[in-house]
Amino acid sequence: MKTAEELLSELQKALPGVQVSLVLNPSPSAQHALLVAAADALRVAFYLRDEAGYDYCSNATGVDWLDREVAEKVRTTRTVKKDVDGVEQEVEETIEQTVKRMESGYLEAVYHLYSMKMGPTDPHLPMVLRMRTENRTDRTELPSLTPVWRSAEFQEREIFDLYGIVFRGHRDLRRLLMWDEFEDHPMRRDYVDPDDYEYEPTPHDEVLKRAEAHRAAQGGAQ
Amino acid sequence: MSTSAIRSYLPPVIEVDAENELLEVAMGPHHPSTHGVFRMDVALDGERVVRLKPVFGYLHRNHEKIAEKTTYLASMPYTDRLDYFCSMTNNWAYALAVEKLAGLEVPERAEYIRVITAELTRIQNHASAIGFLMQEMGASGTPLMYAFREREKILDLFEELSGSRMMCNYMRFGGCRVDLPEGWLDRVSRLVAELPRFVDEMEALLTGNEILMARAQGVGVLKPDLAVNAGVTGVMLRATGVNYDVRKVDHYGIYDRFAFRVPLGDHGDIYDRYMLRVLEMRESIRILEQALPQIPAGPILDPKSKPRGFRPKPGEAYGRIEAPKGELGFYLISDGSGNPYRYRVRPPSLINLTILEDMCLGQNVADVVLIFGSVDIVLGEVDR
Amino acid sequence: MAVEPDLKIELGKQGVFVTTLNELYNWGRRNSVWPMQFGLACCAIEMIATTMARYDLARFGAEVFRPSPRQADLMIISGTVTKKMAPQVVRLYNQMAEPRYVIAMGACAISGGPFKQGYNVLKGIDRYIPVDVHIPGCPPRPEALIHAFMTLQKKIEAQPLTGEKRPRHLDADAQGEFPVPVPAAHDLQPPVNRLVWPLPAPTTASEAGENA
Amino acid sequence: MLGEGILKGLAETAKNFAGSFVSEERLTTVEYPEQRLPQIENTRDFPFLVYDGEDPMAGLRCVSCQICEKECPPKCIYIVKSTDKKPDYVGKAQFYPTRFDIDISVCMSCQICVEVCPFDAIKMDTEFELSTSDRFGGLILDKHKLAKPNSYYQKIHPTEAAEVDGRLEEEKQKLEAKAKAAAEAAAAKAAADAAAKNAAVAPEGQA
Repeated sequence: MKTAEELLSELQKALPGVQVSLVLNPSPSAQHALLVAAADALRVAFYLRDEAGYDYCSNATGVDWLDREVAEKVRTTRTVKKDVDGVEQEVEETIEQTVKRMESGYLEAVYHLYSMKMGPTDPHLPMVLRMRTENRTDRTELPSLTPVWRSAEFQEREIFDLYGIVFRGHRDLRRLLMWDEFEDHPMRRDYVDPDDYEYEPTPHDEVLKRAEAHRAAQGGAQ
Repeated sequence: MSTSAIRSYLPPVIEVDAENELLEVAMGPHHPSTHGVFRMDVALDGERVVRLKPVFGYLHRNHEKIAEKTTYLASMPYTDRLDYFCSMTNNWAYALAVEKLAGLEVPERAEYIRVITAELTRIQNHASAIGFLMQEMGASGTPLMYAFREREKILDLFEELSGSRMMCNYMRFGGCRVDLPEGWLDRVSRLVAELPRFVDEMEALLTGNEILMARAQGVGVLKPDLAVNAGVTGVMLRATGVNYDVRKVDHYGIYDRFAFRVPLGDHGDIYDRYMLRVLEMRESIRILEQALPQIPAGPILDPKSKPRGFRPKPGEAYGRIEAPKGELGFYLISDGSGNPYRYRVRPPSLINLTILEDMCLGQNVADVVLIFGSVDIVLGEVDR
Repeated sequence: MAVEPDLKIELGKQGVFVTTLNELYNWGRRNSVWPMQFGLACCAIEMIATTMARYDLARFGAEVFRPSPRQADLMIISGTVTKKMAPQVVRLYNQMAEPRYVIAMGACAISGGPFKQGYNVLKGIDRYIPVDVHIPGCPPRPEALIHAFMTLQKKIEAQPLTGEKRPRHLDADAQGEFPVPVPAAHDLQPPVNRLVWPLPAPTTASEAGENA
Repeated sequence: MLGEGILKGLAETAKNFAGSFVSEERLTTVEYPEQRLPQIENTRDFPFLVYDGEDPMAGLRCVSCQICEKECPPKCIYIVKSTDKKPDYVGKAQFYPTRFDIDISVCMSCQICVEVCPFDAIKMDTEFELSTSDRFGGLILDKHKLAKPNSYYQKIHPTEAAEVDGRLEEEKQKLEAKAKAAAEAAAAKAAADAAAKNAAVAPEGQA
């Protein structure tokens, strides 16, 4: 079985111009991933299925990455005039600054691929394929990989239902788990669930807060 | 990209005479044969199924959302309630994923205990699955009664070990919760010695039965290439003849140490699936016979594992095992805090249903119930 | 008129059996409670186990699980009621003929149980339909279901045929149809049926707002 | 021959039916409530609080550390910590719960509260006959209903209880030994101090 790095170079050779990059996984599992641009995803997926042998897509799921503030240390080098041993000299100085910036969040679709025809190999790591949407609100389209692996059919519907990623080219993209009239995407991390905190005999933490908020909303009488 | 390679695997469209009026039937969510709260919207042309849409979500209990709001350990009892027939294998799959994520080692004794409990789980799951399938075929009672009689014996052993009949909550990250109670292994050995007789009895009752053959052979046929592409796993996949068993492929646990075969089917129909379940029970008994005398003494938990304040380093892991229903996987993303950032269950039951429509189209409506029953699903896992 | 219990036992010893219409009627009812064949989740498996060889619910006259709500007297709500399923459960209950009884089996059916913080889980079916017996447990053992069954039988036995406490099927004014909740954009509408589920008095300090 | 398989199956059923008249092991039914299955030692149902001694409230082992409340997966435990302290079974002043409620209509019997409790104060009960028609009163157990004596614990889980008792006894002895050692040290120190004082005083006296 090829490692993610080998596969990356193979992909770049076989499909010139595709935007694929490596996402390293620092945990002991060492399951590294390939991040593929949405526009190239179908080409890469067909290559993986038909040429690289990944005929089995085991798992497809969504992940929600919120907007977050990243603090980065930026090194800038500049030339300053300084007094060295009584003589004014031009010295290069490096200053480290912490710069905060907002990184916009995105939704991610993750596919875990295996090969059935290659049979037992050791170690049997999954090939992880990732795609990212542009943002979390209005540009949440990704190409559907159901034409490549049918097993993604229900799982992509589930991602659409719970995360709100719209899969272009899916043959039947409807909500899978929630009812059709439902409007939210409940697995998103900023989802607030409906207020039914009427009777909470043993509340604490989050539940306590919600129960108190509920009581306040009901006028505090009940 | 070679153009010939672009093959998609979509269900066929059944041609219907324009004059025929289609009958739309909603089977479920309360239907005597749907294994719980599952719905199929079926369109019928006479007796023939021309369209079938499964509807899910009637048991969507937000397992993943709850798990992301709580600690790693607190999700362990929830995994029991995924596939509520097989809590031991669910525990194992989750523990395996966390062990991969955090790099924990499992002591040898715990590995043996895991194999023993998992194979017992497989036996009782397959026995019950056959019982329910026969129930749907109209064999009211008897096969299911026999299956549950044996199941009770296995549940007694689980209760002795873990304290609960169904919701064992027994495995921990890096091992198991408690050591075996005294005399437990002897009682398992005694049961394992009795089990072949039970399987023989089941086979005498069913395998040669003409009604079963007439209704099951050649019905609900699944082709191997479609099965692979649709991610079908477990008995469903092997009944089509594809040799893929995660126990053999992934070398997880200590399955390498035991000699056992992977039974394969030929036709991919309901009868093959029934037969494979029987054969897998026999193989499980073989594994148990080998594992029971070998079990070593020693610790049962990795000393690095702790119940409170468990925080794996950032990263992600996908761990999977061969559960009785198919490949059960857990995908975890850690952000270094005490709660998983993403917690995902790869439910074999849901993905095995992808091809339900393909199998049912063109068949009689009475067979839909049977085909559905042969997939062997549990709604707790389908909807989570 | 009712016969004194002591006299009844004494007469019974001498081979004379006395009964009242009320007792006879309730005896018949309590020994032929037919449950609906209706399983929701994990508890349904324990419910099936109860009807199987080892526990044998048939000993209580309840082995006939009816697939149709029209023929059933008892609804055992065995498992998690999700918000997607709740309208169907209420509809099935409405379709049952009086006298009808409900057992909420297991934590999920009573209160949402371990899944109660889920966005799609109803926090107890008693928000929409009246429940007669609650069985705690996750899942309750088969014996616990049998115990609940006996509790229900006692309840049926104690029902008078006339008066204030008479069963609903003998009360022409009793509520028959229960409103079926409608799935809406964020939650079920209405979230609770106030007629069946009066808000209980606060039981803990924080609920009463004492130490908030 | 067509029908052979069916006949074979029927013969199997008949064998089971006839066998149930002669063979004990084929009689699987346990006629609850008259008969009961033998109590399995590890069985767990709902948690209870262990107390030592006679008085349930004074003898509670719980020191209201609220770990179980935090770790409980479905969050069904509710504890209010006391503001004052009372002596525990070894005489050490500890907080106690003024309120300890468990909502058994939510409890999933997972035993995690027992696992994380550092004081062996909460254990699993085996009582399951709890069905009730009282939704709001019957299913919330307060600390009076939860408190059960150690002897009850020893009765339902003998092996586990023996181990716990042994451990607690050991700890108690360790503490006592420590206290004794501390007392001895203090006494010795006092004696030494006194001796030193005497020694310091003595020369003066002599002088």
